Amino acid sequence: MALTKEQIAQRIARELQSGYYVNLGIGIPTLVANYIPKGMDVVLQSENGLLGMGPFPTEEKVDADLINAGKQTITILPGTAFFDSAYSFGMIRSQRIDLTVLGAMEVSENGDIANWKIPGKLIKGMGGAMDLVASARNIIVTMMQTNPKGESKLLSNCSLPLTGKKCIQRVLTDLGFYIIHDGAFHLVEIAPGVTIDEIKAKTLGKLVVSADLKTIEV
Amino acid sequence: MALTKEQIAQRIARELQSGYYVNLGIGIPTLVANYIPKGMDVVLQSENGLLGMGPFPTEEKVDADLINAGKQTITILPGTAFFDSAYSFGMIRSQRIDLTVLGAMEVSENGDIANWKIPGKLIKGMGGAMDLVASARNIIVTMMQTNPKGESKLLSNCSLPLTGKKCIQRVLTDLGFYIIHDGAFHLVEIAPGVTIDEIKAKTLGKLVVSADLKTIEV
Amino acid sequence: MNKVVTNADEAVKDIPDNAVLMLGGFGLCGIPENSIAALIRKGVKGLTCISNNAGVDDFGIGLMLKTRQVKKMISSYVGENAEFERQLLSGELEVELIPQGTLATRCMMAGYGIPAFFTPAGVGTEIADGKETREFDGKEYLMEYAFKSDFAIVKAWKGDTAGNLIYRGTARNFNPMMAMAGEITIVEVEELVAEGELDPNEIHTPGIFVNRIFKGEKYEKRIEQRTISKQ
Amino acid sequence: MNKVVTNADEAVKDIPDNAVLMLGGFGLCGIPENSIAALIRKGVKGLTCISNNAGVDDFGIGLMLKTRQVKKMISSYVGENAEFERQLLSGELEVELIPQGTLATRCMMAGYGIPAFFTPAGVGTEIADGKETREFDGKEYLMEYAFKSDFAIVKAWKGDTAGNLIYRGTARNFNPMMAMAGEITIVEVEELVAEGELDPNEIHTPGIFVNRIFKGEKYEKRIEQRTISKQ
Repeated sequence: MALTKEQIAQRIARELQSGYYVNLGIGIPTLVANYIPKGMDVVLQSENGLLGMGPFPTEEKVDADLINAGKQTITILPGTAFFDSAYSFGMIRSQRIDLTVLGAMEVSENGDIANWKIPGKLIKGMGGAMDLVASARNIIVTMMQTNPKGESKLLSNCSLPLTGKKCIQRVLTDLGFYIIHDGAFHLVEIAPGVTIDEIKAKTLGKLVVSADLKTIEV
Repeated sequence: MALTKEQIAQRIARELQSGYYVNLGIGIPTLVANYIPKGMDVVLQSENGLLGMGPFPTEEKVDADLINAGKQTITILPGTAFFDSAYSFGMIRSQRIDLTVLGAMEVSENGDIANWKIPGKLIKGMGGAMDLVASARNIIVTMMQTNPKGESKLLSNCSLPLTGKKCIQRVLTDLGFYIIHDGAFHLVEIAPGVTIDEIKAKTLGKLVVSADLKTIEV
Repeated sequence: MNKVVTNADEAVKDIPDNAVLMLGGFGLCGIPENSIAALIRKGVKGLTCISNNAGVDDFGIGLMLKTRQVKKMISSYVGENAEFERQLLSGELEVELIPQGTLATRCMMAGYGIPAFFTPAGVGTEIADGKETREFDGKEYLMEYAFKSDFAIVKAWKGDTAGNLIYRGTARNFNPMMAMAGEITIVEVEELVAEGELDPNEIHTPGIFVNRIFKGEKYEKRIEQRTISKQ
Repeated sequence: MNKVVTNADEAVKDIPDNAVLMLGGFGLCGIPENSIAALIRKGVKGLTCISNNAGVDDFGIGLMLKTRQVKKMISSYVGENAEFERQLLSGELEVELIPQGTLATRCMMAGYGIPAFFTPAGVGTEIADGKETREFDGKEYLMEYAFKSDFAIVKAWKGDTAGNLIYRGTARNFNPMMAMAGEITIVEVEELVAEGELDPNEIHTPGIFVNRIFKGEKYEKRIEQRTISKQ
């Protein structure tokens, strides 16, 4: 069985460590916040200018001056700090973020990523994605393994315009967890009930199945 | 009669305009603060991190966390803002300071300035002088026209290591006020009682006496 | 040092057609609402707007798109705006997309008097086309330039008459860098106080960067994605 | 997020001989007094110190010069220190002088992840020797690099247990940039409070840059040039 979005978020949450500063992108990555283990000290950064993001507000606590990078209303936690956008990307570029989680349209076997532009479709912009992928040293890309047409999103070369080049080392899809090195997707964990044949059929880039392949606990 | 240090400071103060942000260097430039016309709105910047510097404190108001770039204890005025050193030199480089006044050891006829280092003597460092001379668009250099040995400090070429190249347009000495352009010191104002012969004798760089030479009012 | 002007119309009155403007805000958060309204009343045309986003159809810069006052947007993300899409597809509007960190830093560097700097954002992508690249410590970087702008229009929370500013929450975003980067900087605030009322330790933007300041008549503070907690 | 260590000795205990340190402060204002005392107790040697000044004979970095712990100073101004002069003239001490704005900006760029930038300071002087120059808009600039340092040691006024910092007055100076630039950042504060006690709008340095924080045992806050008004 392919992982659900919630199961993907849960698996990523297991990568968290106490003391981590984390940047979660829009979409599935945002869900990771729901699975931070109780008592674990993790601080969420939002690149529009805060550290210490809390949950969405109740109706009474909505404040137009408090939003996240997805423009959603949010709350803050004790210890929050606000700063400007240049400072925010300063801390991103100087690699103070311990874990960055973001979505993608395509990832290639050499770590290229495409997630901002589809030729022929309306372009909305890259936002902070190019800064994040070029700067962060610990990124997990999360996405479905195939697009709605059933085509693999793990490719030899990205077909879409790149967001970043040779910058992705880890990809978690609904089917498996891959480490990218030496020009190949190394499958290190597989979703329960998914077969290696299915993985092979849905991976266009070079695939290496790890000798000690584990099953993702759900 | 050559101008006194106080008269030099008074003459410079006549260059102030309401609304000016001003950076005054150590020595004679500091005295300019004493001659800001009453009611004129001038804000003093100190490059160690404040705008809105006030007079020296009374004994009871001394605060170790409030010093100027000369490391002297100071007070602040209503409207003061503190900032860090990088930000401070940011505003200097982006030319927000309307007038910068600093001392010098030598100035050359093409606007070079030397004021930080004497070979063979102990070097203390340039502090913020190189940033200031390279950045400010409106600088007045003030100094005695000759050194203690009676040698001119207005030269064809500086003999001392430079602080900045081709960056000085105006020099006020105890003898005269000079505008530097086209490779010459243009004497535009002369101290009362000083003769052009004395100026000539004490200027080694190319000298042009302005057609409408004025006497400095003291 | 009195930088106060009577209102938004006074503040923007000399902005000419074809000016390059910086406009603060992230989404609809921390945008200079009153100045945008004044620009629309003034009807100035052919504007180039450097702003992280382009507003929504009926708020923010979106209002200036509707009135066809904008020739070019320089932004990192321009979704959520149907009129924008229409003008872009019809060729009425030019758009230059820039990574968000690069956009913020190019504003900052203008304020810091640094003409160019190096960033890894966009290396190996179409953003790098025609740009100088350079390796430092084995990593590749692009050379990017400080922005130039004729006017920066920003929104702060509190300001004093000398132009010292304090921002609030995530409404800070691009405002402090843009405030430093305008040839002329115009600021609107929710609260305008006398010099000496703001704690000098708490000031985010010193007045030296501010040319004009006024208290905005009213703030709608539209929320783009009102998201409420389930419990 | 708890970054608190018990005291200065604990905070500096793993600083090895020959480390590159950044030390905050301008003159004797805003210097990490307690950490300097701990470095002297520890007796670590061969240090390279990036600091705007080198203290005076009996305070600040001057104390570490007396104990011969400093191999090299990287500063903008090093006057007011007789022992410093002696060591410099005898060749025991190396000194690299850097324009103050360049020094501050090289610290800042380290924190901003920008490896190199352009500044006009020092063009045409001996500071430019061996450096790349480049013209932008008809003006010449030097290319300067971000600093690297093993430890940054800074002093703030108030801090919380998560390392969020607020500075006071002109004791801010180099501290905020250095706090961003250390491979490990050590902070001493006059007041240490719980998370949530500091207003998030007023924080100058967010805790993400801080590795260790402690409350300094005592602050002498020596004044270098006590200057009193005549009236």
